[in-house]
Amino acid sequence: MATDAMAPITSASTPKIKSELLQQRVRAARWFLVPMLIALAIVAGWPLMRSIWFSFTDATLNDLYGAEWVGFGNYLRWQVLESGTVRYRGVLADPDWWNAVWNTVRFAFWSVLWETVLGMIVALVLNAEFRGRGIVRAAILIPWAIPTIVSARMWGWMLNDQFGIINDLGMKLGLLAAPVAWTASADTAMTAVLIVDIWKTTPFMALLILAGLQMIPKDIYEAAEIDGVHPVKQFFKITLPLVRPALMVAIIFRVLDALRIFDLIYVLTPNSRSTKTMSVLAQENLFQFNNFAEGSTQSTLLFLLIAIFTILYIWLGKVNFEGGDR
Amino acid sequence: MKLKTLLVSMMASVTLVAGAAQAAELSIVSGDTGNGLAFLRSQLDRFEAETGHTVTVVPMPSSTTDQFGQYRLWLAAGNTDIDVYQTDVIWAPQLADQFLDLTEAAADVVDQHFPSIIESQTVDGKLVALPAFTDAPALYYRKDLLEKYGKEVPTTWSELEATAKEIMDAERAAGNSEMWGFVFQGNAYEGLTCDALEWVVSNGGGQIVEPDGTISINNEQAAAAIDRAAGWVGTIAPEGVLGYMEEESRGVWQLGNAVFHRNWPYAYSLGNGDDSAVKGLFDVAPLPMGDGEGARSAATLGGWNVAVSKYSQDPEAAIELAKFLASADVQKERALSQSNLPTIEALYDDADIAAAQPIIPNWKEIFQNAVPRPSAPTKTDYNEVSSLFWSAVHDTLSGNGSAAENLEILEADLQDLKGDAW
Amino acid sequence: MGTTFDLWKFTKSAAFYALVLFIVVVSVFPFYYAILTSLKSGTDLFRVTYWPTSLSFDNFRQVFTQGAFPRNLLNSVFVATVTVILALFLAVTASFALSRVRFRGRGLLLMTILAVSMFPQIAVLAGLFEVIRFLGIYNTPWALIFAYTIFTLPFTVWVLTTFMRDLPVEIEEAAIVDGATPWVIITQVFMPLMWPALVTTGLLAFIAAWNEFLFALTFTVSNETRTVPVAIALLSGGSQYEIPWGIIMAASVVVTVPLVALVLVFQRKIVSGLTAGGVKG
Amino acid sequence: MASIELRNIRKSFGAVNVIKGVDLEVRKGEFMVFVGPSGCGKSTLLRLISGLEDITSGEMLFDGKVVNALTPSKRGIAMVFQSYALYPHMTVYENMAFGLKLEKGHSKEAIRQRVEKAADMLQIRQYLDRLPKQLSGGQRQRVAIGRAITRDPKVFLFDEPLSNLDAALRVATRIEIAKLHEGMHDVTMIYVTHDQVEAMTLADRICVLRDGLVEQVGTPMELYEKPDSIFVAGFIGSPKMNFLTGEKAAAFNCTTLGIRGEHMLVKPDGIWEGEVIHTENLGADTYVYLEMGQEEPIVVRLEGAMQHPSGSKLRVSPMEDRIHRFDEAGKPIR
Repeated sequence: MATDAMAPITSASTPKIKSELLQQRVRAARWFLVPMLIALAIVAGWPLMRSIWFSFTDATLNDLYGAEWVGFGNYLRWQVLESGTVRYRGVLADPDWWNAVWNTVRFAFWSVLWETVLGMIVALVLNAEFRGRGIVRAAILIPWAIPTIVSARMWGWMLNDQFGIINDLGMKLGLLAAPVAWTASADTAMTAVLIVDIWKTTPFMALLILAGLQMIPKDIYEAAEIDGVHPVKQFFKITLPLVRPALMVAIIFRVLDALRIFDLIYVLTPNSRSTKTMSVLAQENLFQFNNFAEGSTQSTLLFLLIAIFTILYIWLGKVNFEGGDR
Repeated sequence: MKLKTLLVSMMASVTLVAGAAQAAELSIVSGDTGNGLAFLRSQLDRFEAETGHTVTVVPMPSSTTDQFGQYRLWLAAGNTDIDVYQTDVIWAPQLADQFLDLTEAAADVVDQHFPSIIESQTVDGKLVALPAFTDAPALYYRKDLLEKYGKEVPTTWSELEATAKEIMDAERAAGNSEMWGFVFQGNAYEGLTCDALEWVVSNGGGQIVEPDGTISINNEQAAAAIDRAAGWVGTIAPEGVLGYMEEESRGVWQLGNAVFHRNWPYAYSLGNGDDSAVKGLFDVAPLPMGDGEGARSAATLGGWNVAVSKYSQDPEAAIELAKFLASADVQKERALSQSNLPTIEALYDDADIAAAQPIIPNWKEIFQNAVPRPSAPTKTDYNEVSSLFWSAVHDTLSGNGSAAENLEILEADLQDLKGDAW
Repeated sequence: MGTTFDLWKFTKSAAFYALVLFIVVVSVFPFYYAILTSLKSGTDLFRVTYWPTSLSFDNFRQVFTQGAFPRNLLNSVFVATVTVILALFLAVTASFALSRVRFRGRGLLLMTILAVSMFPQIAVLAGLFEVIRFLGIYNTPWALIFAYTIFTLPFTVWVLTTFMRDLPVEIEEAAIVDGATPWVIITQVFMPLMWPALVTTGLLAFIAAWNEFLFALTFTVSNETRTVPVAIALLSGGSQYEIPWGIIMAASVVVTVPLVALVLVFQRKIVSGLTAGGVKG
Repeated sequence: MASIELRNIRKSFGAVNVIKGVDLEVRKGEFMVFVGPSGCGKSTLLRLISGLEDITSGEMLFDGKVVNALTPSKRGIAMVFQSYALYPHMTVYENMAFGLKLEKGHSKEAIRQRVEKAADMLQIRQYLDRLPKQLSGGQRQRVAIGRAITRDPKVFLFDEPLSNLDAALRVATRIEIAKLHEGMHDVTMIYVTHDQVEAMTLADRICVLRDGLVEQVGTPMELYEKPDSIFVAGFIGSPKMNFLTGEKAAAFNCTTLGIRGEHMLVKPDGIWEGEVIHTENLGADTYVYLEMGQEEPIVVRLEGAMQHPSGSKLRVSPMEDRIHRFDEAGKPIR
């Protein structure tokens, strides 16, 4: 697919002359892209196709190779009972699935929103000149640096109602009247998961935004300073527009990650219905229950949902694909 | 001493004759933990010396969910790198297709084990795993507190409720504000299936799915049992119990903040550790029973087994290893050093064990009340059945609907899952 | 210090440092608490304290004696380093092609690469397992390095493409006039200009690879090939249900320290901001 | 040392034709300036010569050889960019040496000598160890020129090199470039600008471009004195040539009459009368703007400082031998 697409745009209008420079560049581009594409095709393409294929079969993990084609049955199938009522089955008719969709979307929205805002604040702070900046920069990366399985357990421990330090702290500071069983109660489980995810992932955002901030030429600010532009206005008129490309990419990847959230919830609140996301549900069906095909269906639907979201995002956010002059 | 060496060398030479030509390299995967792994290694060393095979241990995370997912994937892909698997009691029926039938190979030793355990590992007449040790929970109680308030060890749930409430209130009044009456495992996970199965069975409410495959859970006695448990949350048990697994409940217990505690035998030796606040202050008893028809004390059957992969490249040696790990010899060693409960009935009367681990003979009584989870009749669907069950129970405990309502839905869901047959 | 005390300025910088302090405390506190926990043992674990009560390095000793932790640490370093080098190498060249050479279907290609990031990792597990066994790299570090490209590559390609697109065209043209081939442009002109982006993405990819658990657990079956997150999950207490908090926290401290060191080493590069001068008047 | 020949060169970006068929010859050692309003295609033409941009059709010859497909470096060109385009991470020395390092076969010593020689020419030797960001704008532009010189090119291309500098630096650097050309008169130079003053002062010959086509090529004086079209006449020279139409033009048998401000005389019996609307006093000259019923005011350039209050009437006459007559098509009537 890639090699066909590689023909330079200009070649259509002039088949006869192709400059050495253009040829060199296109040839280089091809060589630069091929290894990456091969790597991705093997590491992602094949497994992806397998999963999608399984979603149209009755595969079980005990019998992967004897799976038979069932069409869209895993997605939606129906059965007309003798009384005439129609019974819908399949993932799309499963309330658990829609509950998971809702949890996932809710989680992704709030976590990315907070991470973006807090990440921006942290990045702006780190972009300022002050003493001990290096240490602070290392310090804020710590949450991101701790393996998820560990930080999830660590927070599970800290959020425990009896021996958790968060409850202890909350009570001592008078913020909580009684200890809260954060991860156990259906009302607070999502909050707990959000707190941990925001804590863990804000550094990722902050660092990407910081890299964007670093590429803004300083003299622009100097000029604004001389013109007496208020710092708040500077932020909205200069910083935000200039950091936007980096920010958009950071947000895309965060949202994609958030929509696929798995490990944190799997460790922190594995079975709580109020935090069960699509990935957790899919994992359960794929490996814990005997519903491999259903799990594949859920994975494929999750993929579709994310794809639709991404297309919308790119379309509405006007993310620039064709930038650059060459 | 001399005799033993002689015996070992004789055995070794015998097996050498048979196996010298093909000293196999085996690997066993185990989710066992610290001491358990060390013990396993020591036994494997013995096995290596006796047979000339070499065995590598592949340790796995102690989370049984992680283990199960991995094993399924490996087995599904026909992984030849693992010969022997350590399996939870509930896995055998779900993984039956991928394990070798050990009926013939183990014909000589099967009779030594508790029949109920052998049964739990038999699927469609195929013995898929040999039991290595068993497990059954008990009621931990504070001797000192019961004495202080002149109470007996409760034998029914109602007694437990009353005693717990009374002591808790009194202790709190005395300034011990963190005291609770009863802690158990109320998180939505496999552990809750175990706890709730005990409540239901002890109340004469059946075993969720009966051995013949009938779905029995939607009955009044079962609903009453679960409703009763729901009444504990926030009264004699902390709200947080809804998020507790074994360790959290043990934490509360071991800080001296609970009168009663439901847990597995492992909490016994830890509770008697030097840094424990309840060291020497507690004892164990069979779990209480409910009331009504068929009420009895019930303890969910736990325990671990060894199974041989269908994809093993040296199945004979692998079977040999499995048999070794399930043998009376190893089980005795295990009981002595790990205080794991043997699956061989005779070992409960063993003098050495009684001397070294006095708790084990006690547990025989508890074990006799053991109830298997419905993994055998539900076969490959067990995990989903269990998940549906614990969700229904957890909902009830959290106050989302009454037990009767939730069990009715559960019955319908199970019926869907079952279809024509499990 | 000026002769007059500027109250407004003082308040402003005081507020700024308060914010810095707050950010640091929130970031570090759980980690601090982990260290605190790692120094405790037994029933002490269940008691809330804010300051270290006892100093016992027993847990740290256990980390290094249980299993093959030092070996796992080395594996992690190897896997994460090679993953990052490979991802950056493939991504830098690919993003040059994607940001600087105009060809048909470029947008589609970028979308395709992004699509790889849209599939839940849990769902590719089974297929990936087949591929890895087919390639014969099962239970080697290469299996992990290979599998990790699934999340490091799309991410690095996208971020670097964005940054490379922002580099001035005239610098590239100057290099072309100087006779530089695309390879020379990438290595000698663009890469030095992209240090902040390279170090940042490299670091993020490194941490992602360093912390990955599920693939590592599935694609390795021996202590000698496993990485640190799996090793931590394998750290265990005396019995089945017992969770060895002290040891786990000690191990977490041990695995986090190299990352903090890495950040300290590279932090100059993260904020070098070289492009600011010289490109334009 | 190269002559450059362009034969019917066309360039289009997609559907947009930017260069619509240019024929041009640049002689060896010549200083050629491309001027024209923005969007006329002058920069594109330069980039086509450099090889940075692909030619859509036509032929480009260097010393008689077709170079259409050759890369910039193989054409033996060097280029100075508007934004200098220095490599920010390299010192001045490294910037200047980069091209030579990439060409195989130069010893380190040889590279050093060539860089230093170029640095001496431009008086930037003391900056060789600095980074571009430590230099002023003018110094940076000299480094950019130095980088081009070091490569010892056959053709030297300048793309509006002075437009980022302030007025004083612009004049100084302009003189420097002129001196440079004198010092290397076997090197062909092509220089793009929109500023006709730069064009007039630097060029051996000027090529005026308009809308993708060559309007006229000639020496500055040829263009000044014999413009081939109203467009060229209006573009070259400062102040801009005055154009008169209607009766005033008809009196000279043409559609449009062009007359430069410096070619008008103020005299009481001048044939045209106008009202002074504005006066610009430049010290040496004075520009007087007259309203004469034409589209734009007529500018008269007078020597010395003169005072003509706004609102006063002034009579002027064109110098008869300096008038430019154009027909309906805008072509000169000679």
